[in-house]
Amino acid sequence: MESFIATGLIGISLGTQYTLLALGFTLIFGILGVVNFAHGGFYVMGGYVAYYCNVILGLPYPVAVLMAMLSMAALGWLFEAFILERVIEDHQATLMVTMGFYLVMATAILMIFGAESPQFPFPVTGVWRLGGIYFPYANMIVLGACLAAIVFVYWLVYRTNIGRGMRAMSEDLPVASALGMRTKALFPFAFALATGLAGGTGALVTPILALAPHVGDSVLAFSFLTVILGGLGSVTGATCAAFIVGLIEAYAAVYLGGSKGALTLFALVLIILVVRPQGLLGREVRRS
Amino acid sequence: MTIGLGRLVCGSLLASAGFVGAVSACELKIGVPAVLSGPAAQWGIALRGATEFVAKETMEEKRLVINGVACTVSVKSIDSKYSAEGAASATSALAAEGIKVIIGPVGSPEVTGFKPVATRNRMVAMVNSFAKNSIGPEWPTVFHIGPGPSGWAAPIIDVGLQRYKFKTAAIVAPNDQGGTDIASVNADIFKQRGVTVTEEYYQRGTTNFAPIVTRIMASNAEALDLASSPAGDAGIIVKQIRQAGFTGPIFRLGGPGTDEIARVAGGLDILKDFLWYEPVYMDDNMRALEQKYEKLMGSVRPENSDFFRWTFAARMMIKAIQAAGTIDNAEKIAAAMRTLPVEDEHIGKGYWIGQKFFGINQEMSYPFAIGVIQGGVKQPLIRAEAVSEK
Amino acid sequence: MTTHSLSAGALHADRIAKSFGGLKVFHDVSFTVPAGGLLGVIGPNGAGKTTMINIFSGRLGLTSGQVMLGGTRIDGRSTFEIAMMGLVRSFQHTAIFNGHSVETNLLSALRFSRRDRSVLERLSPLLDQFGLIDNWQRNAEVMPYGLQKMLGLTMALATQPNMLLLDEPAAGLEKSERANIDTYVKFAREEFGCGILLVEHDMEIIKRLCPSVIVLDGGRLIAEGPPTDVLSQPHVINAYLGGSDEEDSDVTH
Amino acid sequence: MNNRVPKSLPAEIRPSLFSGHDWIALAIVCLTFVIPFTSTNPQVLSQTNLILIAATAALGVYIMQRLDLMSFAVPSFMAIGGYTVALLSMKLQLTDVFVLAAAAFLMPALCAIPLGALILRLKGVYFVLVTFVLTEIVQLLLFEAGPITGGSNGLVGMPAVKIFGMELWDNPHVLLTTCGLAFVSFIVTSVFTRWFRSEFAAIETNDVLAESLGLAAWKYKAMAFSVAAGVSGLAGFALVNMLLTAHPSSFAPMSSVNYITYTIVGGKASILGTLIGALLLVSATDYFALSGEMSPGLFGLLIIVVTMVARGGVVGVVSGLLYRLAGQSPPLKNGEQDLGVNGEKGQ
Repeated sequence: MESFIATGLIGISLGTQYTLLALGFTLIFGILGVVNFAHGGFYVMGGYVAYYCNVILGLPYPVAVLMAMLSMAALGWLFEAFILERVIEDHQATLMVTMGFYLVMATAILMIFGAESPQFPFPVTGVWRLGGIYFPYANMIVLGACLAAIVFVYWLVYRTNIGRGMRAMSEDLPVASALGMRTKALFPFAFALATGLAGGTGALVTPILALAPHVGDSVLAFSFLTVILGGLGSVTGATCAAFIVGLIEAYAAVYLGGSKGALTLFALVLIILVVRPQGLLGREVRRS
Repeated sequence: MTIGLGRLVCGSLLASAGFVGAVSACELKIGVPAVLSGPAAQWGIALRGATEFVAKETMEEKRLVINGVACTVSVKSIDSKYSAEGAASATSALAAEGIKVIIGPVGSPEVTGFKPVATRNRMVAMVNSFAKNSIGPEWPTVFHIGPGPSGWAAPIIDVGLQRYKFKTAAIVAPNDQGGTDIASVNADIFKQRGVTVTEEYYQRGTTNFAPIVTRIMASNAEALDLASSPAGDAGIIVKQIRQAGFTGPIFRLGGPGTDEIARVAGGLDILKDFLWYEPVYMDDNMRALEQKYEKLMGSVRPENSDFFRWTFAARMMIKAIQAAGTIDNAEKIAAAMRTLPVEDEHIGKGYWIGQKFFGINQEMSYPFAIGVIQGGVKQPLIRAEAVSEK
Repeated sequence: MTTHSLSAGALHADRIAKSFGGLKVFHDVSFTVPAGGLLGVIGPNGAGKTTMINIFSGRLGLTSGQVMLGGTRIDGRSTFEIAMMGLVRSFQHTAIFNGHSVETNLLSALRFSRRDRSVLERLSPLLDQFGLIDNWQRNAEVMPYGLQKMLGLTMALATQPNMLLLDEPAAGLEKSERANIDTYVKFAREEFGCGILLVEHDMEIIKRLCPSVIVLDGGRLIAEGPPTDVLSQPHVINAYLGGSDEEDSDVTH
Repeated sequence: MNNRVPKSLPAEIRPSLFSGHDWIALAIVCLTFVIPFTSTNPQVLSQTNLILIAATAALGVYIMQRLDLMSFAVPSFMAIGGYTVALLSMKLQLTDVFVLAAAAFLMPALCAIPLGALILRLKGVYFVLVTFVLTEIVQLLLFEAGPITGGSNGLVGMPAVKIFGMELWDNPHVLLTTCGLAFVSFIVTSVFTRWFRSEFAAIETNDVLAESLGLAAWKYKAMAFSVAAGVSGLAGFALVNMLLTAHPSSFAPMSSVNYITYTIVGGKASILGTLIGALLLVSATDYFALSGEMSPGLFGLLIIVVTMVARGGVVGVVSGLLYRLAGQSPPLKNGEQDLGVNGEKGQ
């Protein structure tokens, strides 16, 4: 029973991490119709920016996280406005461009920071324990940040004019532009919002796990899984799916073994896609 | 297309022209298929650094003289991408330049892709990889720079058993060749010593090891072996298993990288009780070698301590070439190598081994060291004698 | 196969009902289009007209009831099967193969329905009149909307159907172009003996062409008969006045 | 208006089966047969080998592009083909190249049928994602099915393949095998895609319309998926034959990105684009590998630049230029990229 609860807690921590990643990924897909292959790159780079600010420059950790978010938002804004925007009509071209950009980012990190992991500890250590059940304080903080991010994204998407504009665009771009929405300004903004989230996630999660140039690869695969499961473009779906993925991964890995966990997860997602292609909470398949 | 083909043909003509020129002037070109990108890049960087250093050393000190002419030595390194076909294509590219002498590659999949191509192109090579079939009678010109855990896991486990009491152990490794080969060897050695072992494998690319840690905790293991898990992964595993309340000793019977593991885990305190295989015993000799590198190359040596083993391997190759008196006949160089004693100016004497494990006596065995961290404090390395099969 | 086939016969909807989730869009609607006959369908937006065409053409399944084409039950079959049985639809918005010439478009229609080029010869007066021959090698996508629409309709006819489902053929056409629809419908009936179910908003066209219409409102059949009679019935007028503003959309749901 | 003389139907022009691009591509693949007999340079041999394998694998992407589907499943089917060959030659001592090639084609093609039934209903991004997940699953299965696939060690030590009882073992022979497999794949792909080009073009541009005209779209999708799988299987055979090893790392999920890149960067409109893309990018990868750590970044930069500058791929841009030089307008697309013509749709 204890290990069952412990596994549940692990699943929840995994879920928070995946939520933070999937929120940005799904925003970009929902609004721009773009599958962002570079998402993992923004995550890793956010981690390195935070590391640089916190460890090398000695800034306080929260400032470092903020810097990571802002710098990744800025980079995302530039990437969208100057590169992605030019091919936004053609979904295959956007795929190629984001894949290319990921390779460039990963290489840049490798060249600047080297291949080996630097020491980037989370400022809060310590673990809450109850018998065999434990939950590191760091994970609690990330859980808090995750909730804050969810609330923020909901507020932004459903309660502000910008959000209404973004949603209108995701429903019907020509109509939105006809209604005078400044799509050219909103696209980079939406993209920057998502990459900022990814950067912030990197800053929060890499000190708990590990920071190395290549850790973005698996982030991409899990963002894919989560978003497929939740339904592309659905914020609520992504949030639920992230926790489902986290829990399944945790329980499958604990009770079936490490590599079987991944297999279970992939197989499950494949089945869901076949049975319900729009995901758990997805809308009708978006015209792409 | 025609332009592309033209480029290829021209390139190859130029390459072969260069090769023809090379013979008369004695220009040795050493090929280095090294992983330079992705998670394993640090291994390749150590390999490349060592080979470049030995090339420069050989020239500066005129160590390679054939027919009275001091040879120039250059290094050509190509990214082998830690995959079978990456290594195969890198090796073919090296072959195209007429290169016959190879140092590398590092990883199991690379060596798998490398060997058929090297054999087809008659190359002599010093490879790494802990795979069970890294070398073998099928590949007579392929040598191994040093034993895998089959050679050194036993003495390290013995040190661990002296210091800590444990009857059960868990081994964690990635579920690919580089992981399973080593974990199974380690498991056998633990079992020989009466320790009950559970093996846990994870998918490469896993970022959060909490579920695997929970499994290990549930198995009531008293000791943990990280085997060949990449340093980054191993660091997270250590961090998370200590958070989960694991207090036993941790072994790292799969290669160097302790510094990186400590950085990722969050410091020596977290490692607490930790034992690992260190390729070399850091003594004055080794520090002299480090200084020599700095003086010659103008920078600090690559961080990964496999640098040392690659240096010994490259020097051995140069000696074999010198003894064979040819820079391009792989069979002759290999034959000469087999007759040479295993010895290096900095580390001293070693042995040829491998007959028992691989069926061919082409593995260099040098003294190594056992690293120990006890109670979060780094202890002096324990010098271990070279493993011998005699 | 004979072109004036009577064996394939009439299109008969028998108490068809359809709901999406809890939302019922059809309540036991029944009617018949006789072989070679012409029935108009009118109704306010959101009455379920396009949904009905989607059901007949096999894009949507039924909740209850059945659809018969001649003696064969067709609901639940796939679109191409139904098309091969002689029931072909047109689309409300331009439905052509973008980026291909007029010729390629028409040849594709022939190829997919396994007809030969002789059908094209028979269609040539129509093609000429619509101005499609003048644009024979032109990229259909960049032609004026009216031409694209007529091309789409002609493609449906090129498959030599027994029964045509026309989904608002006049929508989006200029007043001057609407006469083409009359020509088309007459040609299809006279030359090919085609039965037609004509969904249309343009009452002038309905009055000109249809001997008989049915009126749908909120998924119910509320009236049927000759257009002039039906349109003067008070509850039909009410339905139109009180009809929802929702666009009757082409979406599958 | 009605008084004018009625126009009659223009005469039918029967288009030839192959377009100019097809002929050029086939001729180039055919020409590679010369290389094993004239060159002994390992670099030329290996490079040609890699390019042909890459091009053959990318054909799997090309075929699915005819249906406007972007497939990440190529490595899965390559793995099925490659492992089939390795198992047949190691366990059953079947080494005849024709038998092995037939098996390498048929096995993946058969596996594709049930899979296709499951996933071909998906379109657009969903198809992309599901094929990506499929590749991940196949990769995991290769590891987990140890007794058959050799698990993480792969299957090592295949005997050399034979043609009419003659062993094909050295570098030129290996290339010869690859040339043969590539040639067969290019012929199969071009005949298949051109034979059914109206069907594919119709499904690509408007599958709903095509079905309403009586086209059984699923049949063509299933066929295309199956043939794409078969061709990928042949590429898997060539790769395994080159390495003499069937190893999971040869079929890594991320390698699908490469095959897609070859097709798109070369120009997805014609089979020539796939070949040119493979040629350019494999050469570029090889060239970049010399810059060590920088190589993935340079490759990424190249992808971005080509995608931004050369819409329609290298072949699309070059043939567009040639047409302009010749003062003609380019022919209507046969599945060529739609650059988004808006504003003509009325409403």
